[in-house]
Amino acid sequence: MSKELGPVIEMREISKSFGSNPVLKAVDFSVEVGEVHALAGENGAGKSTLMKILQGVYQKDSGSIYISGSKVEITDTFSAKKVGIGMVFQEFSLIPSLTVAQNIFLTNEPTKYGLIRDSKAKSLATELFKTMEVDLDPGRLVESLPTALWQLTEIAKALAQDAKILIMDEPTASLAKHETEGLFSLIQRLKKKGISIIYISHRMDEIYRIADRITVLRDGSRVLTSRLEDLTPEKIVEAIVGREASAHLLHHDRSENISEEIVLELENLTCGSKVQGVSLKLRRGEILGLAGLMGSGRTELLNTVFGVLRPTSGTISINGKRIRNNSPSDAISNRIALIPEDRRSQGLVLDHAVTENLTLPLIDQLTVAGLLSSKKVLKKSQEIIKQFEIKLAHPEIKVGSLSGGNQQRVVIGKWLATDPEILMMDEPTAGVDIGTKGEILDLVRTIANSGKSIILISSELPELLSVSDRILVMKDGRVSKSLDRKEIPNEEYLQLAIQGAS
Amino acid sequence: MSNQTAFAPILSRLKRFEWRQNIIYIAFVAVFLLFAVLLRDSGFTNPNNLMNILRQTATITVMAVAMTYVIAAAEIDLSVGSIAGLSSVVTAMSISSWGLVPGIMAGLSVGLVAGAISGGLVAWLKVPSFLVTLGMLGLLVGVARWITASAPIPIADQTYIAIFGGGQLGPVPTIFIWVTLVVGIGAIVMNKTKFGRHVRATGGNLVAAGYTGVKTARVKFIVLMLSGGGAALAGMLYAGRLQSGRFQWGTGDELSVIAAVILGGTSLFGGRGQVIGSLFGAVFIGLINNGLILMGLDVSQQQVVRGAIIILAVALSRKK
Amino acid sequence: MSNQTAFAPILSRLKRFEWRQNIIYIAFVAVFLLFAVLLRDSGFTNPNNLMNILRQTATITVMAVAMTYVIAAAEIDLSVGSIAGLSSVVTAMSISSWGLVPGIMAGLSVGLVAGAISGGLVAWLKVPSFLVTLGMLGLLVGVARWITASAPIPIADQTYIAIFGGGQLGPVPTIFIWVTLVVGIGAIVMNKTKFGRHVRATGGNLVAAGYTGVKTARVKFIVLMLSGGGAALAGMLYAGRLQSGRFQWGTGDELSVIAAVILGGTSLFGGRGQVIGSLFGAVFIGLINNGLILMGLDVSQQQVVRGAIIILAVALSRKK
Amino acid sequence: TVSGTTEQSEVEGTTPPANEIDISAQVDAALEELTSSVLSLGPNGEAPAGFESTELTADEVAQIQAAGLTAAIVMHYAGNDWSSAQIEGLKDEFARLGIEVVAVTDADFKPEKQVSDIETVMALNPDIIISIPTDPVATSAAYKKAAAAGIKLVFMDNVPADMVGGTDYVSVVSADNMGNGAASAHLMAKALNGQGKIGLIYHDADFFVTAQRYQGFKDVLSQYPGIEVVEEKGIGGPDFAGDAQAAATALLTKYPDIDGLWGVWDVPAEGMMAAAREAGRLDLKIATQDLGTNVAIQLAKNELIIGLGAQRPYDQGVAEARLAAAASIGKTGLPVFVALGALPVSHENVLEAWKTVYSVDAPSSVSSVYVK
Ligand SMILES: Nc1ncnc2c1ncn2[C@@H]1O[C@H](COP(=O)(O)OP(=O)(O)OP(=O)(O)O)[C@@H](O)[C@H]1O
Ligand SMILES: Nc1ncnc2c1ncn2[C@@H]1O[C@H](COP(=O)(O)OP(=O)(O)OP(=O)(O)O)[C@@H](O)[C@H]1O
Ligand SMILES: [Mg+2]
Ligand SMILES: [Mg+2]
Repeated sequence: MSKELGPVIEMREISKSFGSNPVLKAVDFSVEVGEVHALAGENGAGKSTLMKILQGVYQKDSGSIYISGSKVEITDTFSAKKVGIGMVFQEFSLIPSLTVAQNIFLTNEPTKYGLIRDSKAKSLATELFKTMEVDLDPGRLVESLPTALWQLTEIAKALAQDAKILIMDEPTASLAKHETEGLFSLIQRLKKKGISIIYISHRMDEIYRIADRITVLRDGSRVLTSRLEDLTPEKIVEAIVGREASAHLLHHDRSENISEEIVLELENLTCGSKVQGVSLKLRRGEILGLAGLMGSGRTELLNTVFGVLRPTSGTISINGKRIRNNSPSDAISNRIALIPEDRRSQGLVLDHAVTENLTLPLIDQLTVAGLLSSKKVLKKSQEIIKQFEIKLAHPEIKVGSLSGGNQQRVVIGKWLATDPEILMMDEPTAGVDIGTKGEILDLVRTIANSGKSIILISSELPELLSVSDRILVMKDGRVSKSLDRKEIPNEEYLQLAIQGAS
Repeated sequence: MSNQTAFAPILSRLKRFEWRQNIIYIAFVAVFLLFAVLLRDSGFTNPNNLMNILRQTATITVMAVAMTYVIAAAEIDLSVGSIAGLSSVVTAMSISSWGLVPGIMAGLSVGLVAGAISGGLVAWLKVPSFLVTLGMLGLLVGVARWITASAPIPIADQTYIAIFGGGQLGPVPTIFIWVTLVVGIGAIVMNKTKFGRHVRATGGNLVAAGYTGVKTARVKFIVLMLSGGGAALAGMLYAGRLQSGRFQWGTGDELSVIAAVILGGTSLFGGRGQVIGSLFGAVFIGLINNGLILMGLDVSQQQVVRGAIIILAVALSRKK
Repeated sequence: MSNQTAFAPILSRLKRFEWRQNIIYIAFVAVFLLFAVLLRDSGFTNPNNLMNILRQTATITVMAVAMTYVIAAAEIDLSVGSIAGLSSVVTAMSISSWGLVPGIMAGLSVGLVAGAISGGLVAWLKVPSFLVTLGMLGLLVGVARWITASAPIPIADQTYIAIFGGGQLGPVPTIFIWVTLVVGIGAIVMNKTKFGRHVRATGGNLVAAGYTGVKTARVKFIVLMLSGGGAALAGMLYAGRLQSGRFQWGTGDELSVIAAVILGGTSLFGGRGQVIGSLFGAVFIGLINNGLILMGLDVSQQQVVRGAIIILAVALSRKK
Repeated sequence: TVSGTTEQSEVEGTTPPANEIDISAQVDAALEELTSSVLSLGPNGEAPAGFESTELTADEVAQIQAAGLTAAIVMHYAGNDWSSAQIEGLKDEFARLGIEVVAVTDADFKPEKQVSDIETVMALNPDIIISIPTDPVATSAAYKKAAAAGIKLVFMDNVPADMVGGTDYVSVVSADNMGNGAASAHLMAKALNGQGKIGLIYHDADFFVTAQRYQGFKDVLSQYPGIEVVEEKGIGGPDFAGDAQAAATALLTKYPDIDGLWGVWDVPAEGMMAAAREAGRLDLKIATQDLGTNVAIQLAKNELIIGLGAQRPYDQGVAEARLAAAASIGKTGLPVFVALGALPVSHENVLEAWKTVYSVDAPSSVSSVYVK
């Protein structure tokens, strides 16, 4: 029985539409035992939807699903669990008011005489994190964690289910190198145990590292399934975007566009224990990269500049003038913008229409006689939607029903439309597909070339290296290194600098 | 082709019409027609009677419009009823001591100040509005009783009574002018101004709104202050109608007001605000009361049927 | 080194002690001490008086424990007061017709059935609990009035009165046994069982809980049914204490019950549930009422001070 | 006490039809009768004693003052003129007698709150509790406990179940509620000349005082066959003014030719007045109970309110204070049921009636609008 031949999962001709919007069109998809199967495609191609059908969150309109050869009806998450499917959700399935351990074992709680043993759950969680090579206190409330740790908790939660099929929907979108490596070695071990893994990612290098086969979706249709060794990266990208992609990850020297004028200067900026005496100068036209390990204080630094956090000491000056940013609205009036780290909690009102989200910081420009003009709102929104190629059924649709990557584009679009002088971006390309990522990076360069200044946080070093003119490495809340782009020979060099070895 | 583009927005709008949020209009029409048929001999559709329904729900409507903002910002205000009572009392006392205009100013100030205190605590000390305004509810009733020794304060000023009570401006009862003004301004500000947008953003996602430059604390402060102001105006309308100020005017209105707002399609969890819906919610409740009384039902029967209608209306609004 | 490990959990616990959520204990102690000093000659600390406070708040406590679950699941139940009233009436009528045990069963069933109806509508039709239970509130009061013609139904059964009213089990008043049972089971289920965990997960993030396989609809159904059951028990305690059933028993309790729960540290937005906190919240309100009467304040002054204390207690719980 | 009726008909300037004279005379005679007798009987059928039976001698007063007594007032509801006047009378008389009032409570019409209030004030060990039970059955056990603790109990209007006057409690002091209902019925009949259609708005609750008035009103009305009651509507509160307004509006809508309305006390009557004004029916004749400020103003203006039967809450409070004090010093032979006669109030006597009810002159808001 256990030596079943053939695919462990087979999805045949799966179709699904939301209202009148067809999202999946007769998609075939199958996974072998012990295989890591990558699922790729543009934002909104239907990857998450296909997987949610497998997990019982959505119901397919037509098609059939076979598990180990026998046909199953997956009507809810329960029946999915019963047939051994577990999932790492892209938009997280965590309860903020519960602890990490409580979340990991939700619906799976270890009990004795009917009572939950939280201490057992905690020690199990600690072990789990050890195998993931993550140092995280499972007694912490999830709501107090930064995005990256949410993601790790989400992964741990899926692992704890003892599933024989594990779906991972962009598990590394918010993770840096170190955590990603931990996850990969774990995946290798799971594979050896005969567990099948479906791996969704926009990062080509990751897919090459771990996947055996790849399936590419475009506009709800399957366009490619193949073993990876039979494909070149260019072929995959072409399948994903439908054309040849440009080489956006190459670094261009753009020093002629950088003036000597200092737009932003921080002197000894301190905020609690997370930011300690940071001084930096940002020149007009410059793109400044911030690198560092998780928890090194990069997010806090930007948040302090933006007025979300109050500095405990130190100064912020813009164009040589000292300013006080008591709140983001002060920062915005100083023409600063911040694309925050967590799009769902910090970037969007998920329940509101895309138009409303896009125009929230722009209201002043969209009034006629003091009143908002729906026409102008719609026009402006359509402009932004077009520029950032946000894929949606209708501009009035709720932003929460967009695909993950498209939500991120809304956040980016909303902030770039404010035409800021200083643009700060915290992991702006998390979850954005490979085609658009390039376009966003090109846009960042264009914006800088037009005399704006940019600070960029990214845990994807190739991305950081490709656009930055200078990179600051942060460690424990301090700037441990300031590197000119030209001084950095390759990615490994930067990685070592981040780890503090060089 | 041109035809298609012309129809497309209407069609897509219809498709996106949210039954759940707009159930109030359907329920309203259904109940109205039902009563019109059942009560055709009892004068239900008599213009006078319809006018009376509007008139009697005016105070709830005014409070509901302001409450729509509070709830859209994901807060709540339980003190509206007692602000109305206190304001009626203060207006009445001030008119008899200092005259019409100071009286109106005093009444309105009471509401704004009470609202500002709650608002300040909620906005800057970040304490739950449910508890703050519940405390305020008791406190203000106590104050109103204290300064009046629980007695009514009569209002003799005929101008006041004309403006806030039963007067007319030409053929139009002044009370309709108040309601029209409040609902009109309320709806425009909610849908067409920056402030309205900021209120909904604050209620929809406090953190994201803050990151987008919305001064969320200030928004919360202002909506609670406005709610106090709206309640004060309602109190003054009570005083005009009943020609006196009394601490009891408005007692218990908080639940009716919140019910009107939620029936109108505003979510208790914030982010949405339907001012026109709140108007219909308030009038809907008045309609039911009026119809059931005209039917000659007992108090207990009225309660049963009213409860059942609300449950039914809400149940029909379910997501299909 | 071993020292450090021994202290670490306590320290980290202290560090994670959330003032905001635990303000009720501090407020409780502060107010208690204040009254104990101010009223040392008025018998406040007299064991009899303290016993009375607990006794008087027993019904609110019972409802608050059940309500903690409802609010933790991000729903609300406004019908508890009227369920209590109806249950008191049904119990009284059934006891006189069919005897003790059927009477108790009938009273409890009323609450469970009413709660199940609200729960069913909220869970499966996904309609807002605020409106459903508000409709229920009116409907049930109406039913209770109707079947009794608004008159009280006396209870003569001494066993019933001993169990639910003023009786003692050895030296312990039975009412304390009820409270201890309800609070004890309530706290254990909330913190130590799957059901409690699932309730908090449902309230903390409905979608996420659903993705994880929590049967959120069933959870909502059960909490509302339990709340109905709790309210029915409270109604039976009222009936025991007042030796009769009447539709008014419990009227208006919903706000006090919700206030007790929120004072106790449960957030109105769900995801958290502090059963012990709710107990203290309920007793805290009783404590204030008792102390202010003993101080000899006028009724209006009592209201003012009570409101001010609640606001103050809440304001002190602000995030630093 | 009701004078000037003939004057009024002359002012109206028409020759009165034959039956009007009959009615006026009949009403005046009936009202005369009412003020001098009490219709209500005590809770156990006791014959009523009058206010004068509560007088204390100078000796007794001195004895009371020397005793250092304390008293608590446990109200069912304290938010209306009636309660305020009653508490006022109690406090004034207790002050005169050197008795300290240690607590005043308001149960907001909730029996369970009242039971708690009784338990709470017992912690203060008062010698006296003056109270009005919200519910005779539900509060009985608590009052019995107080009685068992030796506290002297005097009740207003109503007594708890299974308690015996003279042993369990000292006495109950009541207004003549039946009589007051009767008075308003007579006044209504007079205003309508014995002919017309009226609607009644009653308190839909099992509440002794309001039920008695309603009974008194209906009993008397049956003496006037020309008056037809078209519909009776109950109100449940707590927003009595609003409920009454809605009910009155419905009556005015349904019966456009209605001539008069009766309201169970002054607060509902205020809502009925608002309904009448909104319907443009300033000719409507409203009769009610209790002399509140707003209805007094209307009586003074001779508009809408045509008459009411008033209680004398201040005197009632004084009587209760005296009875309790007397019992505390061991005086025996106290009357177990004291009732104060009905007080019919109409336009003609509203200013004197105010003085009678509240023992102060009518406020200027009432006296200044008086139309001769
Ligand atoms: N609940 C929903 N209601 C309406 N439309 C939806 C819903 N969920 C997804 N969609 C739509 O379905 C399409 C596919 O979305 P899906 O999340 O599957 O994309 P994806 O391939 O996972 O993209 P990404 O890489 O950005 O995560 C999108 O156009 C999205 O707007
Ligand atoms: N490994 C960890 N274990 C526990 N808490 C952590 C850990 N890493 C970070 N944190 C907590 O996360 C919060 C901020 O970290 P965050 O990751 O946002 O900083 P950062 O430097 O911006 O990191 P990133 O580079 O991922 O953006 C702090 O409260 C910190 O205590
Ligand atoms: Mg996706
Ligand atoms: Mg970060």
